Amino acid sequence: SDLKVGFLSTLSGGGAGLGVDIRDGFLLALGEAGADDVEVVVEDTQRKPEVAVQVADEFIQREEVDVLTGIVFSNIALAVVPSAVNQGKFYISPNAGPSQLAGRGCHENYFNVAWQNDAMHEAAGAHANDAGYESAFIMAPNYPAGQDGLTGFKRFYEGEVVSEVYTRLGQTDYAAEIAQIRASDADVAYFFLPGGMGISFLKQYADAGVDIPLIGPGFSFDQTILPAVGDAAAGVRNTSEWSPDLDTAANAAFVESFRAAYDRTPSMYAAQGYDAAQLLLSAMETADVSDADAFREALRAAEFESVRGAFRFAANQHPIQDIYVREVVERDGVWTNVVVGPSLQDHSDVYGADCDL
Amino acid sequence: MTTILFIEQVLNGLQFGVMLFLMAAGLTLVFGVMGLINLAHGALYMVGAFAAASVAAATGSFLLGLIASLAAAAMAGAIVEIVVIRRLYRRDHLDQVLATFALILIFSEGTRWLFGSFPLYLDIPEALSGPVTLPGGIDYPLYRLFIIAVGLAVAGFLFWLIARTRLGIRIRAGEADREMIAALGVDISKLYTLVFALGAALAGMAGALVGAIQSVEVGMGEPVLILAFVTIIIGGIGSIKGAFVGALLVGLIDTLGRTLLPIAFGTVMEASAATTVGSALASMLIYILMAGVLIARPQGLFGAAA
Amino acid sequence: MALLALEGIEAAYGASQALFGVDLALGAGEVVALMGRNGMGKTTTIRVACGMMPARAGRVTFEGRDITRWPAHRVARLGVGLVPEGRRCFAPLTVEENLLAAARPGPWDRASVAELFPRLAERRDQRAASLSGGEQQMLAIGRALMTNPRLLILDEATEGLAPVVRQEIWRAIARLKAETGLALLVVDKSLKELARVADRAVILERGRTVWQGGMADLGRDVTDRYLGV
Amino acid sequence: MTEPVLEIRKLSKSFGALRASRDINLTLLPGEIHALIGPNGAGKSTLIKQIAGNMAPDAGEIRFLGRDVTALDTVGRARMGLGRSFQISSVIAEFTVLQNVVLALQGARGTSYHLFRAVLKDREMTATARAAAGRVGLDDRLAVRAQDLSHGERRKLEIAMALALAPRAFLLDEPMAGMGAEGAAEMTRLLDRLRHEAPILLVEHDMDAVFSLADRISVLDYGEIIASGTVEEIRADPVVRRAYLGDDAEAI
Amino acid sequence: MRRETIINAGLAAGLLAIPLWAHVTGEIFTITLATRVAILALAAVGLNLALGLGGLVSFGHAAYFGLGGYAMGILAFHAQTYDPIFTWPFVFEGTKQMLVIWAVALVASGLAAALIGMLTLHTSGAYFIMATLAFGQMFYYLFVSWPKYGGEDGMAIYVRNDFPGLNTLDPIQLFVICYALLMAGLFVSWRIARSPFGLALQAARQNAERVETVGIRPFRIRLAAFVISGMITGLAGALMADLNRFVGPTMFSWHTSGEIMVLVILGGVARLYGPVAGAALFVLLEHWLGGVSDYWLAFVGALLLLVVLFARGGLIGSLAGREVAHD
Ligand SMILES: Nc1ncnc2c1ncn2[C@@H]1O[C@H](COP(=O)(O)OP(=O)(O)OP(=O)(O)O)[C@@H](O)[C@H]1O
Ligand SMILES: Nc1ncnc2c1ncn2[C@@H]1O[C@H](COP(=O)(O)OP(=O)(O)OP(=O)(O)O)[C@@H](O)[C@H]1O
Ligand SMILES: [Mg+2]
Ligand SMILES: [Mg+2]
Repeated sequence: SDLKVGFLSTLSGGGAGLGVDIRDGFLLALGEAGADDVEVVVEDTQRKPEVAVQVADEFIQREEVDVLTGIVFSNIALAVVPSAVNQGKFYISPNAGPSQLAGRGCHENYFNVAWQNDAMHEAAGAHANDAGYESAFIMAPNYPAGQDGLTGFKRFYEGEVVSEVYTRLGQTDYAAEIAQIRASDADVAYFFLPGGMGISFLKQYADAGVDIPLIGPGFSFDQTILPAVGDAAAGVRNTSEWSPDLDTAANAAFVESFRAAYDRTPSMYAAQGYDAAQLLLSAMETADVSDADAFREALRAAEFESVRGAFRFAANQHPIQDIYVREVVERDGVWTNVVVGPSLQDHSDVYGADCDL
Repeated sequence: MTTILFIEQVLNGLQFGVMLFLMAAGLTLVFGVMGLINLAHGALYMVGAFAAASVAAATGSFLLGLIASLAAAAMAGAIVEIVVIRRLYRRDHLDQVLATFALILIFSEGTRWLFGSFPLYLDIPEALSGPVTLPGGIDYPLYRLFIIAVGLAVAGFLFWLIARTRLGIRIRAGEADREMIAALGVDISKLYTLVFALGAALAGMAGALVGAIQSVEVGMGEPVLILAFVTIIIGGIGSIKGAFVGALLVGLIDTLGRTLLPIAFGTVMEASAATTVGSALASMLIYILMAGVLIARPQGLFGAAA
Repeated sequence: MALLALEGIEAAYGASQALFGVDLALGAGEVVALMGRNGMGKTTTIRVACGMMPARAGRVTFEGRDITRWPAHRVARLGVGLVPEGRRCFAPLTVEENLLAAARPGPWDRASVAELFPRLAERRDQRAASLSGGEQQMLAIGRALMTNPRLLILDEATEGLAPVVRQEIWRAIARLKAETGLALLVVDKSLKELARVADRAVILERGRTVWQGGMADLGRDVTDRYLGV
Repeated sequence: MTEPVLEIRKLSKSFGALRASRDINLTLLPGEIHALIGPNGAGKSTLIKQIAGNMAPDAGEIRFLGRDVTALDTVGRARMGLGRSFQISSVIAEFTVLQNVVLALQGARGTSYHLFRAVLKDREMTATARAAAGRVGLDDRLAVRAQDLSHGERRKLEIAMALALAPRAFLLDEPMAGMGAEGAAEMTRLLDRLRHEAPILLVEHDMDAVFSLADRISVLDYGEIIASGTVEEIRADPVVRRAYLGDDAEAI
Repeated sequence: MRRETIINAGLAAGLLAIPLWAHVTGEIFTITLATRVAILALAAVGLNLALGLGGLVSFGHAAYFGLGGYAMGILAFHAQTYDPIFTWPFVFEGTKQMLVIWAVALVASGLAAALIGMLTLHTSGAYFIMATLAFGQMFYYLFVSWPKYGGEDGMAIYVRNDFPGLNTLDPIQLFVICYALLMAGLFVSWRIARSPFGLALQAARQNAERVETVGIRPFRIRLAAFVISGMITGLAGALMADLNRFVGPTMFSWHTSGEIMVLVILGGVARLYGPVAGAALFVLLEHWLGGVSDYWLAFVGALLLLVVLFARGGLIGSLAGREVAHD
């Protein structure tokens, strides 16, 4: 085969759903392209950075892969990526874009096809302005991505932040925070609570009968989560670079074939995995990986039709793309998102300024 | 912070405490009565939640889901007891810890294999959803009041069972000396299976009840487990009363710490830093409480001295 | 037919064998003294009889029924009450709870035990762990009586009791034997008192029955040889 | 008059309403065996526990070797040379007889924080331990684990461990319990010799042993010393006979 | 020679020979795996001291493992950024010297063990297990929410630390360092097991009251053992951080504690080489099963269950016989 890919992701335990979706999207694209010149080795990182480092070592030292991809979480990416790209391997990020790797720590072999972490938060801030919310209550877990998230929101939000609350990572009960939201009398509550935390919060928020509207980044309203939240999320606005109903030809085909292959609606993660594979395939058409410089140029060109429409790389090899506002609706008995409109167009991150590529 | 908000937060703290107790009740029972440290309690909690979610989804009835959670968890508990735990009573805590640690892995991955990697949907029944207005003008979710009621009932039931019934006495006697209670004509194996299944059923029920306002997903039981341990350490070993008071204390301190500490820090430092530092400290508050209890009363607030 | 009979019992703790052939028979209403020096297998014999330990060879019967492989709780339910060596009271339970844990219907209840040991009644709500040694011994006896046994096995049941109490217990045993036809298997170091109540004696030496016969036949030569008195 | 090795002054201890020790005064003189008898629950073990340091008295003073040790803990008193046996056998179950005795020895010598010396290779230490085990007749059971010993043998091991401490006074709580006739006789001979090494405060319900050994007897009832005197005086005391001895007054 | 001695020698030799052979044939990843085995084994050697000899079932050894790791991470981070860790009462600079890092790791984990030990060693049984677990979790939350050192993200240390005279970037040389430390750890625990201290520790496990009456303070003995145990595990944490060139708060998570414990059990509790056998088995399993199925952790669980239920002496026990030697 011409190209060997090491796919490492969280495939067991908590958070496995995201990794599984990325993998399924990725393999779907390869399958559709009939790419038998690409060999993929898949391994589980159990959501543990130490294990991921180990797996990466194995991919590089034993499997001698050319490209690594698959990681879901920022902290794992931070553990794996720097040393992998320093050893001359390519890394394509199908999810997670920590600021460190977009700014000073950017690298010529690191490509992000998803987003820089702040993108959705920034878009949410912009959306809050557009919607005319003059005061906001903002909340996130107390960890770096949470802190970055709120910073991102505040970067674009022009109204008043009445209260900024940090919850515990993995917290399950939000009664105290909900009481604070109710008492804050803000125009809007912005929250970033990925995974199960978001599910718990949304259910409890709906049950508490608070009438302050919510907005959030797409993570908390993803297809992996919505079925479990149900009508508690109905009508909530959220921001994402992709949506299943996004009106592009490539997307319609992708959603259909994903449904056919896996019998479920794809998530944002699946779409990103799909795009990561497409990026690789597009580069292979013009260059061989044995010529690293040429291959890098081919990647940079990003000559593929992204499921999210227009897509290109900024100088720091992170996306320049549109971020949309979506709304949660029930469609054909499935809770999902529909695009309401764009929030930010041709958006790229602020960290690129520190990157000297 | 207004007085009314403060009162509401105290209420939230108590509510969280009762919920903690509900989640820990089965653990406390099995631990206090059988001296068995069951790390897989969280897994049984998860089993209950998944059973409830899938049955509720299939039948549309929360009640049927709740019953299913009891049944599924009790059955899982009984099987686990007969196949695994039974062989471990004579062994030290170490073996129990490991075997139940192994069970966590098996249950988690087994559930993921059966139900997939995505969270399931489980919602509050119609009749219990939405807020009610309490005296003083506090809007409070009815379902949470319901959970408080169930928690209190469970606490009362357990206390009665263990302290007042012949069954409870015999189980405790068996804990002290299994061989001797058998020599007095009590079939302790059967009793233990029963207790373990009961503990599991309580875990399952808690999983279903709490699952309706939380995320029903693989691994949902783990945070519960650690909190329950802290609760038991504070309250005292083998004491239902201790576990109950411990749970209330943990709930109260955690909730109030979470809301008050950032405010307190805000008076001395810049707002954004205050929230991060305050929240970080708040997340350790219950451990600090635990350390304090260990220093002052190593056997816990209500534990009998060794 | 014997109430309890052991035939050719062998038993071992792991790799080390403790019993090599114990025979013992005890009729209804009979009092048998099980004797032997320290470590000769008395306690082990009792454990096998009660189903607390498996026999490696041999047979245990109760009223003719083979109970060799029965678990302890089933043997107990046949009416075998045990006062074990070393008391083994349920330490965290109160005196009252200790008694209740064992209770089965019959003439012995909390009131009659309290009558036998007034001391226990005084300490009713105290945890067994903090009882004095003698009080624990009384509790162990009371607890066995609460199961209303037909056969009561006493393994060093008077150890650590004050002389007056010991004498009281022996008198009670004599009375029980006479009035209720309770059968007893007794291990005790006081030959003098055993001689007063026991009908027959069985002597163990290195895990074997080496002598059995009527108490009256237990001569100086036998006791010198096997008991070192 | 010789200095007492152990002296107890006005010792009191209550458990709630129960007064387990009331104003107890007691001495132990060099070379003597002082027996402490009394009904079950009279407070004998409670007194021993207070002397050994397992339990703090409510009031009163304990002097050992001329020093006030009331504030000292068990370990401190053991180091000063107070050897104790338990009413219910308490040994290290998984250790062999030899290891048990060696443990006692190293406790007495304070060598327990030596991290890098092979303990059972220390000739002198094992020899001393063997000798102690030999004195209670456990020489041929040295390699047997304590949990595999019979009840009586375990009692002997208790004594051997107390012996190894080379104590300045012994506190023995029912050493004869469970010993069997032969064992009790043996133990009696042993204690008779031991008294020359260090005086013994002996709690025992075996009246044969007490009467043959004791130089002095104190009788405890309801936490109070109700009588104290020689064997003959005590045997003749009608109160003691009624409350405690019964027929055993006639023993021996 | 006893059978166990032969097995031990085989394990020690095998763990050395395989990576050397891999070095010759250029199988670098095998060396990495062996290094991982050596480090995990060292962590387990630490726990085995408390657990096997002292019966102190610590479910919080991740705390020391993590502290060791962060000692490395923080020192190296400050060396990379050239800003001192603190300047008062004296200037303390970061460093990339392994020897210094190890010393700091030993001191930090030793202090933490002393503190946690003082709080928890008054308790026993299940209480102790839960208390240590909870304290371990406390460190986890502390480091997750402490932004300076990366919070949940942890810290990547791009360049491996230095050891005088060796090139630590060469896998085989790093392996040799870890192997040597493992052997040192084993030597220490071997001597301790046979020492008066070891005897007192084992006695305190079984009957603390008895130990007191012979004039030994069980609490102090346990505390000393707990501290030594924590230090060894802490050292392993520093090595692990260097192998991974990364530290993160998951090193503190209770799963890590559980895993270290699993290593000890798989190999055989209180067996000198139990941790080595356990670590080797665990790494192999993780490596093989990880590729077999998404649900491979269930198989690990099942295996662990079987060992606990039926092979009580662990791997060494099954090979060498049940009895732990009492020589
Ligand atoms: N738990 C045990 N494990 C191993 N061996 C044991 C155990 N208990 C007793 N033994 C051994 O079995 C033999 C018989 O012991 P047993 O306790 O039956 O004697 P005994 O006649 O009751 O003695 P004693 O009068 O001292 O109570 C002894 O040699 C003893 O060492
Ligand atoms: N911790 C405690 N709490 C309450 N009561 C206690 C406690 N310890 C002992 N007692 C009571 O104190 C009394 C004295 O007990 P102690 O053990 O000293 O008696 P003793 O004289 O040794 O009796 P025996 O000869 O039966 O061993 C007993 O009635 C006992 O129940
Ligand atoms: Mg016996
Ligand atoms: Mg006593």
